[in-house]
Amino acid sequence: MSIQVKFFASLREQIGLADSIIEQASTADEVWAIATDNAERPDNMLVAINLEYAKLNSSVSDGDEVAFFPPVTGG
Amino acid sequence: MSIQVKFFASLREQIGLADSIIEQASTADEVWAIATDNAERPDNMLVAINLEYAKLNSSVSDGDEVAFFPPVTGG
Amino acid sequence: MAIIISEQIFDPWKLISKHQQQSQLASQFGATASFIGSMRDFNDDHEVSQMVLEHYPEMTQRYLEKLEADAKRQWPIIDCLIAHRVGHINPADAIVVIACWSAHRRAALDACNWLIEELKFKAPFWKKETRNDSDVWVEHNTSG
Amino acid sequence: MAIIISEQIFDPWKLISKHQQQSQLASQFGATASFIGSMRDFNDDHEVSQMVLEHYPEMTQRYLEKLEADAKRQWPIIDCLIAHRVGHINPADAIVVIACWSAHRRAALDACNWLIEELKFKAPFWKKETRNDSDVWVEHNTSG
Repeated sequence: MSIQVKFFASLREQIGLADSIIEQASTADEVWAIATDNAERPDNMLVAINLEYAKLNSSVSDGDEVAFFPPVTGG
Repeated sequence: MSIQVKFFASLREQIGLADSIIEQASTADEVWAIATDNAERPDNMLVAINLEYAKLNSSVSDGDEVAFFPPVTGG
Repeated sequence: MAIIISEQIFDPWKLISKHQQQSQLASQFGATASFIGSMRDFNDDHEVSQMVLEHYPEMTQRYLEKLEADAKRQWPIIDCLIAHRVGHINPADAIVVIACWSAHRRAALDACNWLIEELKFKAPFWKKETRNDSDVWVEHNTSG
Repeated sequence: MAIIISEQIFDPWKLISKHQQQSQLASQFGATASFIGSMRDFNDDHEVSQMVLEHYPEMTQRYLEKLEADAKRQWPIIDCLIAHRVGHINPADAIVVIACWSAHRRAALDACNWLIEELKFKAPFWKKETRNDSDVWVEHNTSG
């Protein structure tokens, strides 16, 4: 099993990591815990699985791309 | 006393008159009756006195410009 | 704040762009909302080959100035442009241009929306369409 | 229907105008509503000298395409353009452009309004402002 993990913007800077690959996880929350070595989860953090918004308890599968990022501020 | 009267668009064509000057009237309704020789008043007709929307029973004074026109269709 | 009433065809985007350059307010506004009404070649299931736009010149100018002033009282808009064609108009020509500039988006969007509704239902313009070979006064605007 | 994500500065009015010419839909649409968001040189009482816009490229493209498709399902729009800058941005630069074309005004105005709200609160872009000498992530968008 291989899951691609991405962090963006202020979260990327806080974690000190843009990309990571982890080998085992069943939910986005577990992906976070493993990839960040159990860093605290920001309250307003957003999660996307395979480019679609998801929840922390959404399940993940082999080959998924899981992204964590702060509230968006475009436009 | 002198009142300038104007008709626009379909109303101008129905009345067959663009401009007129009448000598005596106390309300816009009277201006209409005199200027059009008592033509029937269209239900949805609009009235302006001195470039501001007014009512048929609004009073008119010497030197006023009174305009009659159908519903507007700009934009 | 500007009002343009034009018998000549204009490019709506160039008109807005030019107004914005001349106003020299760039970097003060964060939002620009615009609406452009243009002539279609059909209306209410009729083909329309051309159109004449009549207006009440003195009242038009005054009414559009009043609309801009009213919009500025209701929303914190920094600048505003209203342009309207009169006279002979061909399909695809721009008929009306409204643009509003503000610091944040809500004011520009809401003012622009309000201005086009007010203009369509109150500003003294009248359209006469040429349908096939007959000229027909448009009786009322579409509700939206 | 088009999505443009650009690292280069663009002239928003030329962008809309060019898209409209290429679409060759003139005389079919009677209404064009647009919104342009541009960079101010102050925000929340801070002077801002420049900005970097980060995004999540694959998700951004997909999310903006979804927004256009959703708008087209909700309103009878004929065409739609969304353009967004990324990378280094200077005051007065256009950041986002939304334009919607429809037969009658309500669809274009409502779709444009909906698109900018959705984009601001959901599309994966993040602004980092340079205030004096420090770089600060913008924490949330203004509510309007």
